[in-house]
Amino acid sequence: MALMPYIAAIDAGIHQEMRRDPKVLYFGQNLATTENHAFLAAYGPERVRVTPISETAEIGIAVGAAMAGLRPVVELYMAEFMLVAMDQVVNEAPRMRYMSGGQVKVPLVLKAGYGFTCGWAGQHTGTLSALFMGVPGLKVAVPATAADAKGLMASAIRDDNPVVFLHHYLLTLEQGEVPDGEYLVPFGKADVRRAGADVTIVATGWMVPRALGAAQQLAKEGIDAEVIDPRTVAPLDLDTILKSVDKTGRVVLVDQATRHASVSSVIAAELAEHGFRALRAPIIQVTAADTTIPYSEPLEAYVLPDEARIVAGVRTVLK
Amino acid sequence: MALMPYIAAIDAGIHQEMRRDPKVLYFGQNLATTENHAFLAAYGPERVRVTPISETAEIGIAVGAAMAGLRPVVELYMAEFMLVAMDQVVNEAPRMRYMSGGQVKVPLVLKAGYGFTCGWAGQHTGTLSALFMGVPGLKVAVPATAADAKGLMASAIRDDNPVVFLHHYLLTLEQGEVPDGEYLVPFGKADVRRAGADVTIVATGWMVPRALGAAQQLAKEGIDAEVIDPRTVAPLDLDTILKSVDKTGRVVLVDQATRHASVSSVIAAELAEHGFRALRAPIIQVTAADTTIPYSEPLEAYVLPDEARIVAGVRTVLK
Amino acid sequence: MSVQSLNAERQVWIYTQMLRIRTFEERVKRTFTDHPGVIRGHTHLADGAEASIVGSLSHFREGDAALATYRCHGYPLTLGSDPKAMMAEVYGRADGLCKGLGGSMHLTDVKRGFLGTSGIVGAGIPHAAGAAWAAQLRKRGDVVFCFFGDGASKQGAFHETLNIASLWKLPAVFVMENNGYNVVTTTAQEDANAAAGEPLSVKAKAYALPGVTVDGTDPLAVYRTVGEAVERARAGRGPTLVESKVYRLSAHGNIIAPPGVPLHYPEHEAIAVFGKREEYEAALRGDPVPRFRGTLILGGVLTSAQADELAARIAGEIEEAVSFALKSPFPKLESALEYNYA
Amino acid sequence: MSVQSLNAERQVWIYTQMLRIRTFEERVKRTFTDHPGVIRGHTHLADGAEASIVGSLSHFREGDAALATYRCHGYPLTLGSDPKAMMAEVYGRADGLCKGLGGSMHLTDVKRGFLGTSGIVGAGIPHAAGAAWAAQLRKRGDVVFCFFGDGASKQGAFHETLNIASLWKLPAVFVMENNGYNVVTTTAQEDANAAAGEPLSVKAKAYALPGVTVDGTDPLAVYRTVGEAVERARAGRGPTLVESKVYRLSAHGNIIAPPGVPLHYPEHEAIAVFGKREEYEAALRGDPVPRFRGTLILGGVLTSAQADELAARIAGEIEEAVSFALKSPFPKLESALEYNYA
Ligand SMILES: Cc1ncc(C[n+]2csc(CCOP(=O)(O)OP(=O)(O)O)c2C)c(N)n1
Ligand SMILES: Cc1ncc(C[n+]2csc(CCOP(=O)(O)OP(=O)(O)O)c2C)c(N)n1
Ligand SMILES: [Mg+2]
Ligand SMILES: [Mg+2]
Repeated sequence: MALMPYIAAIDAGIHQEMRRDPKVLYFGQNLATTENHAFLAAYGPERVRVTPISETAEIGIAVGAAMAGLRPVVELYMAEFMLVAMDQVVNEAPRMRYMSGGQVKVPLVLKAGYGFTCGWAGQHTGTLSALFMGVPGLKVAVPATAADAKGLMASAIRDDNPVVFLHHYLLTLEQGEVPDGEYLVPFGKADVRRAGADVTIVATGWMVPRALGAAQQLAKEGIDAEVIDPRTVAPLDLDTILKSVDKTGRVVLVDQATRHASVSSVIAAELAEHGFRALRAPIIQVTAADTTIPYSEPLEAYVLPDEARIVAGVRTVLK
Repeated sequence: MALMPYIAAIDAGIHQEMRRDPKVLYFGQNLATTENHAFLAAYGPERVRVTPISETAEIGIAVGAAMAGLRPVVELYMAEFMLVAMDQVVNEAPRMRYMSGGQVKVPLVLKAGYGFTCGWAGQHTGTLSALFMGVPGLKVAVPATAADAKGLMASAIRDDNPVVFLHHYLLTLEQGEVPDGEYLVPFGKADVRRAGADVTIVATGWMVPRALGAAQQLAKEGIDAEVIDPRTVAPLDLDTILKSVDKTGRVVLVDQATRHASVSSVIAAELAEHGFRALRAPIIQVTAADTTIPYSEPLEAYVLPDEARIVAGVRTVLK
Repeated sequence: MSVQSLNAERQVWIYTQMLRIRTFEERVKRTFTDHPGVIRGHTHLADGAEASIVGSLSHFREGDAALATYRCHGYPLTLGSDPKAMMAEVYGRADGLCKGLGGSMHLTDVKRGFLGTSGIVGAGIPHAAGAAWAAQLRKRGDVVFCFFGDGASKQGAFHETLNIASLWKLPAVFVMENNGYNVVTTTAQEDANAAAGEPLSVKAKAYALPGVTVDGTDPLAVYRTVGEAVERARAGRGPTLVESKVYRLSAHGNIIAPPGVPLHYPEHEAIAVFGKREEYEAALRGDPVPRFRGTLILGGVLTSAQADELAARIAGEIEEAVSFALKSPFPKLESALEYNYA
Repeated sequence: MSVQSLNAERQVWIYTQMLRIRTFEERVKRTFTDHPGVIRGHTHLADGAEASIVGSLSHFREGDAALATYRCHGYPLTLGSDPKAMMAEVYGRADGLCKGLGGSMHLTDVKRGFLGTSGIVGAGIPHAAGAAWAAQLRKRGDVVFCFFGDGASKQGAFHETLNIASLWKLPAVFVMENNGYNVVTTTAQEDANAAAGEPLSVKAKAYALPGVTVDGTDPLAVYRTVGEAVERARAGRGPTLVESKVYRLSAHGNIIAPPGVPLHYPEHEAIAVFGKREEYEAALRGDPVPRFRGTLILGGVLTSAQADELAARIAGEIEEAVSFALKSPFPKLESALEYNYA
């Protein structure tokens, strides 16, 4: 175990796999432009390259390289930059295997930060996980801790399918204990971050610490909240959530996205079908307000979900 | 009233607005390449233009033209082609007004067909409405009848906001009665296509006739289904759906999309919060199987929602 | 293989492949009338581009790869794919090249180096560059052939990819089949170079690449031009943009219609839309397949009897493919759910 | 206004705007140390590009429009926007140009013809073309100025838009501010023309457009070159690609960090990343603002005392903007929910 920031843990996951498998590539904009770059120095210019500002080509090249047997990791910085190349993400990478009748596989990782709500305003702050989660053939990881960041990145690289790896920008410097040596976190296994009996809170990314904070507040009032972090939203570990709801009968779903573009909607819909008998209260979603993110600090805080709103959500379902 | 195919009704809506307002433009690929083209002949090359295969520029040009006071309608043919320009659709058009503090408006219509499940295989057949519906600033229309096609297109053109107008390809030649003269269908008003007391079925696009067919079948067994077509999914008329659920207590949501990329999930989530007290059974979603669409005919039919599955869904909620 | 070594046998091979493509495509087209409903969705034929396809791929060797678009029947056929499996795929059958999941637009035959196609215009161009990166790392002089249309050069993907391919000296040959049309739009209506009377190979200048234009109806000219590009790529000197001027002899594709409406191939847009019958007829007179037949016969490489025999053999081969495909069962329903994930 | 008519007054106007931009940008930068936490997110400064911005926009007339990127402070300032409202926007205040909703990256001032900016590289280029279509329809000779970086020319949006603009003869001038860097990547590392030692204006050939390269640190050279492009556009002869070579004198932007970490401007990448202090110092020696001051003084257009006085006046103006912005309240919370829909 070593204490390290989330961002270093992601790097550790990439290093782990690049050392192990010479087929892993790492490339993207504004990396490896000098020889001092850690990845370039370690693996050389054949496997580590800087690209122009050309996301469509970058991701498309990853698709082709993967089809030809390599395992590319594309550094995209911000999830929004995938939008200019969305066809490659949702209509090329995850379709090629299927349309070829299983002849090719497309193992690649699209690494992108998201949710950078600290003054980045309208175009750089989105929580886009739901855009990707419903696409057959595509997997989506959303680590909330340093350990998960390392382990999910490593698993993403080893996965034989395209993976969108979304790290939360506001967690960048959050420290966490990270297992040394080879470490993998499986896809499709939610983590019960806090066990509890009275209410189930589901959250991802930066919302996980908010949910844990809310649970702590609620504990003072004798309300025992279970906090579940799905860690990957495709595949989505519904079993763990359903099991929790069986126990608690009450759910609050937290999502930094706007409500109609949220993972929480998808989870709510699954619970409304498969967990209905256990539910003893409406499923409350705590999401961002239905707006583009404003620049100004107090306004930004105003539109985002926070501990107080999560606590309020829990109070509602306990009524 | 005149009987006309869905596709002609859309054209009628565009004509209605182009005649009325010289600021309306219509452009896209493979249209107006000869002088015989109806729109080109009627409105001239200043307002009607063919474009190269350049969706990013096409939609981006629409954004800029709208900011400069025009009302562009972009012909995109297939919804998937918007994916290469997704940034313009979800991160430019609907953000410019907000980020400018309300200085500009961006009235434009992105007209695209979807759901062409008749052998178009993996990349041309998607039901993408859910990709757009959660983006603040963007509106999304999904007409299911010829009359709605005309009226919603006209309203889309008159709307001062960017609108994604998704017409269902399989409805192209479906005939319907369409009001003559100026005709507008308001956004955010669901249509109760069949009144019923026992169960609420919500469906859009090509799923509407499937749902009505299912309702007819069920009627023979004495089951009285209400069928609601939201007509626009952003804004979404939850009131009408909630009112119906208040009455029936049971819901089946039908969506041609895959389950985790569906509008039905969003509706289910809203009902699980706001309609919970009225619900007497789990909310059943009848969606496409979680797969890229196959080419081969029986396989394609196998993965799509159909009347039988809707009927089965209703039986489940009535159990 | 250098241009010099294009011996008689190889010339006959080229003609054979051209004729196989033509015969296959004509047979596909006839399916719409002979067996209505068997082909679904959108099918795009390569008739007219045979010389370009075969002239290019005559440089293909083991380890190379090719990628293309929805207009993809010609390439795998040239590379040795089984026409039975190809036709079965076009018919959506269990024995199809892609198990009936891909259809006409998405033929793939990895064993023969045909890595795949995209139905989204331009989207396959970066895929080819990615495969070329893999080839570069293998250090065996492997090359990737990237085929796309003139219209595709108006997509951002073309621009972004050629810049990177040039920078990284990727071993790729970008063959733009300029057939003068994007569906019902002429090249001059949508391309600024064409509108200015310039060849589309001029675009290579924006990427500091060699750009050449070749008569794509002449297989030997294509053979030479693409051959130089392939040599350059194998030698590690980077990619080339080849504009290969062809004329498609069928309409863009069959009509686009919802289920229930019988599909068919309309007349070529030059006639049906622009009323320029002379343009189409001039193209027909330059039809590369009979023209190359004539060249070979005149050159004494092939006798007219041998050519007829070849045509009969190929007709039989393709007829067999049709019978095979028609007899092949539909895939098992559950197979629709396989292959989403590896 | 033709080049001849650039009288003394107009030259002084150009210098004044250049100095206002410089002073504004330096003041913005100082906010990071003087008032930590007041500026959030990512701020990009235009210092170094003043001559290019003002030389270009000196041709701007009523009815014209300009669009740019996140590096957008210079344009509205030149076009007459109130620096108080601009600074208030950068500080996220209620009196901001965009009511605090947009911030530094998204300055917009429609009244002055500054239609907007996109923070997505390349995305604003088609917006400008769209505005140019509107200008074309108005038939009043209006022109649209489209500003973007060298890096943006690697986006598909650049390629697609220039082709259409050329085809449609849109009245637009595409000014590429080539500052040699995309963040920490040099142009030669990401651009095939640059890697081959060619100017980036060569790219215009792919669109059958005039492409010219100009020294963007010389306001009179920019004035002339952009002037010709503007005349061409006003006359209905179509767009021009102008590569304006500048050097940004600050780092790409302030550091990127989560909340809680104090933001600051790092050293320029030439020094901080590449260790090429000479490159940076050479650029500093060529700094367009003092250089143009020298030109004007030497040319007798301005005395040194007048220049000092001007500097003092401008310093006061910008200081006032800072005080105003600091005093401006935060927007009302509910205003965060307005303006999503018209
Ligand atoms: C991004 C995108 N836009 C539009 C289409 C629709 N489309 C399919 S083929 C085609 C024409 C392509 O023309 P070209 O590249 O010249 O190839 P050709 O068909 O002539 O061989 C178009 C517009 C598409 N498939 N993808
Ligand atoms: C599509 C996209 N990709 C990446 C980025 C991140 N990014 C912001 S500015 C920038 C550099 C742009 O360089 P250039 O166009 O030369 O403009 P400059 O900043 O030098 O003025 C990058 C890569 C972005 N905003 N959008
Ligand atoms: Mg073509
Ligand atoms: Mg730059």
